[in-house]
Amino acid sequence: MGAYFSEIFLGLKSLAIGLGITFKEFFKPVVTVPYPYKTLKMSDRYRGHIELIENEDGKPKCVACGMCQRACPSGCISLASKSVEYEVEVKGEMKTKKKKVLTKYDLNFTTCSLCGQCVESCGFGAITFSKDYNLASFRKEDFHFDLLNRLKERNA
Amino acid sequence: MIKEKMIQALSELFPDPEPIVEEPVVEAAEDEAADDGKKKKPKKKVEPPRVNGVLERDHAAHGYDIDVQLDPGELLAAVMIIDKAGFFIESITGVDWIKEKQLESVYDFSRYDHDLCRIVVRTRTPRDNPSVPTISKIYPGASWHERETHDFFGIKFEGHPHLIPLLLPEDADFHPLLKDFKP
Amino acid sequence: MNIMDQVNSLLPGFLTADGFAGVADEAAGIVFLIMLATTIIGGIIACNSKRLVRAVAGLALCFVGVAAIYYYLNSPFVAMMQMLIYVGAVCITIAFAIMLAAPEDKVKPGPSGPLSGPLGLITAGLATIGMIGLAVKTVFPVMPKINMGSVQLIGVKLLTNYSMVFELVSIVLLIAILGSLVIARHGRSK
Amino acid sequence: MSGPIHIRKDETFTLNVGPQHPATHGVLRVKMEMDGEYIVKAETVLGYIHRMHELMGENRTYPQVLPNLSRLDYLGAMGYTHGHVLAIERAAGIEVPERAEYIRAIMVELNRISSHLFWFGAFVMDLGGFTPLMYAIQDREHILDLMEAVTGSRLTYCYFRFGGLYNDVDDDFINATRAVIPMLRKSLKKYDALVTGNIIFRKRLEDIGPISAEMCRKYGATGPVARGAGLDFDVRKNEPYSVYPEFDFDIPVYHECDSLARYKVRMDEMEQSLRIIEQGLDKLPDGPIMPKKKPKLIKPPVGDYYQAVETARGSFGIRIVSDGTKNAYRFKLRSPTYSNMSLFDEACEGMMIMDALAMMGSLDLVIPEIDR
Amino acid sequence: MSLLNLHNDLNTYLVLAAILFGMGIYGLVTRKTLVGMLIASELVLVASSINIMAFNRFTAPDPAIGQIFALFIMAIAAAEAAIGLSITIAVYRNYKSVDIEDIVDLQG
Amino acid sequence: MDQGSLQVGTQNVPSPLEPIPSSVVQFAAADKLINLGRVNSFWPLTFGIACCAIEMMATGCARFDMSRFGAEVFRPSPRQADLMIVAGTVTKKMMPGIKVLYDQMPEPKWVMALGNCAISGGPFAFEGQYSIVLGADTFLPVDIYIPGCPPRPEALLQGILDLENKVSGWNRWKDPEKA
Amino acid sequence: MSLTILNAVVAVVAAIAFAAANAAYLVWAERRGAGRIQRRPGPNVNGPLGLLQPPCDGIKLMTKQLMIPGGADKALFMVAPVLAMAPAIMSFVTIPFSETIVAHSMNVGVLMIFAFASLGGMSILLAGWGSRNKYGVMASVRAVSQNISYEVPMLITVITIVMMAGTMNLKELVAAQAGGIWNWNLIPSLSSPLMPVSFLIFFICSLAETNRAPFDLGEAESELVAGFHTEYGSMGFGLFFMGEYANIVIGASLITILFLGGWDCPLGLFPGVWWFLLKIYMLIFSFIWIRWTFPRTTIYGLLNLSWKILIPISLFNLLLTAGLLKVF
Repeated sequence: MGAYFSEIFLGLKSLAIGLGITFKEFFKPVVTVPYPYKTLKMSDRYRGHIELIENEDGKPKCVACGMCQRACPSGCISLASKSVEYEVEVKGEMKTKKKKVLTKYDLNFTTCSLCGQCVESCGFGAITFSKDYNLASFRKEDFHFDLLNRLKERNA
Repeated sequence: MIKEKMIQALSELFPDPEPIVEEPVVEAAEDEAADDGKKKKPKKKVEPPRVNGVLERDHAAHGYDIDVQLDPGELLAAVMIIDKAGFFIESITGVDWIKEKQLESVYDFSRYDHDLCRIVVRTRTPRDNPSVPTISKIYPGASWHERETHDFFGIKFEGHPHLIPLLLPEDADFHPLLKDFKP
Repeated sequence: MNIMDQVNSLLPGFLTADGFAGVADEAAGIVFLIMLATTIIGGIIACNSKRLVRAVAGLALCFVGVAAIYYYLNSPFVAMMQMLIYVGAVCITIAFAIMLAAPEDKVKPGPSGPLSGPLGLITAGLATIGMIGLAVKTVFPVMPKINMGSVQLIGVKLLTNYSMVFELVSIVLLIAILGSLVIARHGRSK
Repeated sequence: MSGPIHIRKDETFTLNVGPQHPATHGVLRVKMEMDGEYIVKAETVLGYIHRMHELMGENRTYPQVLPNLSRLDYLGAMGYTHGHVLAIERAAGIEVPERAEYIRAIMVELNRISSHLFWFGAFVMDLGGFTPLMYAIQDREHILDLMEAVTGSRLTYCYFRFGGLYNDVDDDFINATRAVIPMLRKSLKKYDALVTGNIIFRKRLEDIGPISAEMCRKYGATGPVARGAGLDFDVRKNEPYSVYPEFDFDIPVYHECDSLARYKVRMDEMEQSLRIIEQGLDKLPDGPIMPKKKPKLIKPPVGDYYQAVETARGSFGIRIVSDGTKNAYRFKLRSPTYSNMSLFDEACEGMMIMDALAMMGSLDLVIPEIDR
Repeated sequence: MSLLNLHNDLNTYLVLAAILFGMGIYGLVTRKTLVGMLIASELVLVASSINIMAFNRFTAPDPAIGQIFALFIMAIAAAEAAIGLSITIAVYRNYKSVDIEDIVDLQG
Repeated sequence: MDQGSLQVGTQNVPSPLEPIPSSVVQFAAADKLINLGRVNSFWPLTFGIACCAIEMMATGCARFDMSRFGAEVFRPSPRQADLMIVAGTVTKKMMPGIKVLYDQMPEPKWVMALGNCAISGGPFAFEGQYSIVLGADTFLPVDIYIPGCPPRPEALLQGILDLENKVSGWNRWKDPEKA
Repeated sequence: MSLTILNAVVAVVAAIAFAAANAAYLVWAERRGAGRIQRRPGPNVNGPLGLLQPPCDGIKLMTKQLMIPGGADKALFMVAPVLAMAPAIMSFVTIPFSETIVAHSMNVGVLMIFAFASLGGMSILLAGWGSRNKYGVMASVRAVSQNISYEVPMLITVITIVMMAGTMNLKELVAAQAGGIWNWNLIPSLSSPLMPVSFLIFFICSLAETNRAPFDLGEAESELVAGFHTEYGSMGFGLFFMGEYANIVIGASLITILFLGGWDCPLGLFPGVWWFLLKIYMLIFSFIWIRWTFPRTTIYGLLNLSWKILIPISLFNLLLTAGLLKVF
């Protein structure tokens, strides 16, 4: 009989403790970040989709070596390049040299897994993570990024 | 130590002389290779064909202690010994040795106590008619592992009560982890 | 204080009239007719529906109507008990039994099917007509309404004049509970 | 043993729990043969989120598989990646700098806490209490913030590399972590008062869902399930790896074998993980986070390698059969929940459905990890 | 007599009770399952209750007796329902049917 | 998003931008009111498949709090849900189930593909893959896509805001930076 | 037609309006309250304080497609939600909000509320069975067995109070408690020292009767998907929702009338009806508070609580009160 009543009493006490905790929480300030009225700042290392980095004269740093393409686990990077001859002054005389120039750098963001291996594998520091975090669209084609174009738009 | 005891007990399954094979030379060489950096010795890749028997392995290099290879017929006896010694079943899987035209099913057993000992039991069956006795009567937990192995490799576990696809769709008739699998 | 009084006075005053007590006779008649219809429709569903669950629903409807009719017979207490016991207990028990015992409604015609319908109709019809005739033909000495049915009186009578019956009924109920437990309780031994 | 369900004609009916059901935490289906509220027989049907990680492991090079391991178990991603990198490092013989190992351990333990917090919330939600989930996820957000600042993502980190780490931690992280630890301790006390002591909660878990030690052994259950059955088994102690021998921590073991024991094991584990993190932050040595010679192309020598680690859900094993090329010949993932879930069919027989689902919650399921 | 004044007439109630009684009889005859018959018998009981209540209201000198009777009938009906249903369930357990024609063992 | 983007879709399924099934009342003002009512109470189906479901739950919880837009009432039963959030990889074994769930939802209903897996199979679309469906839009009329692996909770909220805009043409909030 | 009919019609319409408005805004209050307990704002952007949220939900629910699952019993499926809503509204008719504000004061008012409440069980059963869903049937069986077993201690407690007051009229019950806070039934008196326990029992029972957490087994989301209204979408679901909240208001009113002195004001600052409303909304807040604090009980835990704890204690209280009433 004693156990019966003590169980009831202890049970009620535990319920009261629980109610007390939630009651205290009731008066604490809310922790919500009211997106879109207020937004969080993305950390420096935040990994969004990748972006090309430009060099001093606004051209992409990329030399089209294709390392990122090979490192990518899901094959979402496709790039194309063409050889461009250019003249450079070496020891006073003009020489023509060949150089690969990036003509296309497409990112199919819909298969990307954001692992960051492309950025890591790039020996030239030509790509970086963007800070875009709130993408949404009605068409999935919107996520096939033409990074060269984006670079141009950014510079413009 | 449980390791010695188990080697003793499992060796009795192999009445042939010299059940405990020395660790193959190639393994040692590999360990050295691993030790002194990343120099590869591709010529040493040819491993002598494994014979049935009990093999003691270095835990630090391989992650397990005893490596038993046996015929499918001896499997149940070996598993019973392991069961009696208080091991738990860790996993069952298969390997497709397409060059040797064999399918290997691999059983991992380990212990709950601090006497570290992981036993790997392997058995090979011909690739065209793979069939291994089920151990789900001894370890009920093997049931799912065997079904999964059946899914992926098509190894038939004789006597399994419910050998239908587990992870694949219920009407699946393909075995994706076979090396000649094309979707 | 004053403001609150004013706000209070803004509350709809018509709510304060003491409800149905003053409702005109016509309205009471209309409601009575509706309830009569409810009872009969409920009864028809209850005895005619192919699906048993619908029959129970009809029975519940019928009982609600009967409760209203009791209300018109000056006994709100019995009316409420009718709802509480018949709808809240008996109907739900029957529905439970249907769920337990007849997972699928069987609509198969039985071997004695073709005759039992007309036969039943004739029997029931004869009984009904006979009773109606009897009721209408006989002249009952109608006495004037005495009171609106007092709960207190029922209580007093139950515990004085009819206390023996009261006790017997409680014993019957007790035995019924025990008996049904004994009959129905077996099986799940886990 | 899960046999086929033969439908008996009398009084039982089949109930399909799942594939979409709030209690299954994903897409798991349990075919239950019910007698009223009692389960006569249950058969689990898997494969609704089977994505074939093992075949991917064979088709892709070793580094390319790295992101997969985070998708395997999205709640405790670090622990699984840890197993993978340790296995490859064992196979290919790559040395790991000490600092990297310490950071790995800290990260894994942080992730273990966040995983347990999520489990705690989801478990109480299974039992019908919604508010603890909110508190737990709010606490988890603090941990995710810490980890996001270092790794750059919230859930699927892909932070470990063969031989080291993707990038180093800074003082901000260390200070922030030190600040979060006392806050988490306080929260754990709050959960204890709010949930563990609650009479309704205890009534629902005490002596419910018994899983004995013998049953664990027969089914190969590990992790908190085994520890709740009185088995003192934790890969971190039994088969020490990484820098865990350097830490002083206890393995919580309960002998009651019921759902409450499994619950308590996890709650105590969070406390122990906090201890490990504190020690790790104290002991964190200076130095590089990648070996001097960064391994470029990983080709482990021919052989068969196994590595077990203790993840948030139990002993995760990874078997790599290498043929000396840059792809694995066989890439086997031994996931702990797979074994833990396999005993559900037998354990839930004769239970009421709500108790069975509470027991399922106490197994801490992550379905993609079962289906792989 | 006005339609709206029906509720002040004893005959209304008696006719209603007769109709309900008839329905109950009809149900009892035509229903083939135990539960269905139980439902029908509840109708019969309710019909008799209405009769008693009506006489109580219109003819009895003491308006409490009829109500007490109605209450007793309710109690009996509840007991009947409980017993009847437990029998139904017991029968169902043994015969896997509540169809009265399947319960042949009771035919002696 | 203007209606002009209707023609650009490349999927075989009927375009997700079909007009919402109109109700009994056809008047423009009433329609507008109804649409406003609908967009302010998207009740999502409790339906998580994989990783993205965790972020979906995180969105529902205190820090991001979907409930501000009246969208936190996660209904476990498809009959009461308006918005199906396909959060995770869709496998071939699961696809019929999702289709059934979608069919069980009463009109009007919307589908959101959350995460790369639901958009196109994501990182699991590789050579030799036999098990997954390459995107939820192969069998469902997806209304809005949210990329990421997994997307951040803010992205999910942004998706809901965009969907509100799409359904009712009403803008809850204009980004002052973009304006 | 006379004015009195108008009165009756207006009374019923007012009851419906009151019930509907309460149901809608209690949902809002519940969501906001839950949000606060969980340290988030809850629906707050639709209109000031999110007050436009209930109309939005209502519009949406009303304009959703009406779906009747295949194999369902159409008639029962359609009738059940109405049956859930109607008795709740009928019960409002007899609840006195103050001395004067009552639609119809019955001398068996308490009984009437219980009689109509018992119809609710029928509606749940029909909903579960009619929708032909296994989860629905299981949930409805659970909910009904719960309702029945909690009606017993509830009625016993009510009998105790009726015994003390000597009336079943709700108005008179309140009048018996008039005259100050020490006269309330909540406060133990000489003839009934266990009244706070009775209050607790009645409170628990009304939680269970209204299918509120922690007794919401009928719609246990984590086990039975959505319980008996699994198959209900659009307005059918809306009606169930409204019925549930209307029942909550009735439960709170009944507690107020039986234990907290109805419109009796402890301080007398403002008129009775406001006190009444204040009391019931305080009680409703505690319902919400409890719901968002506790996990759900099991079905057997629930029945054990009723049969092993609540019924014996309430019976003991009944006997004790009866004895003490004779003595004093």
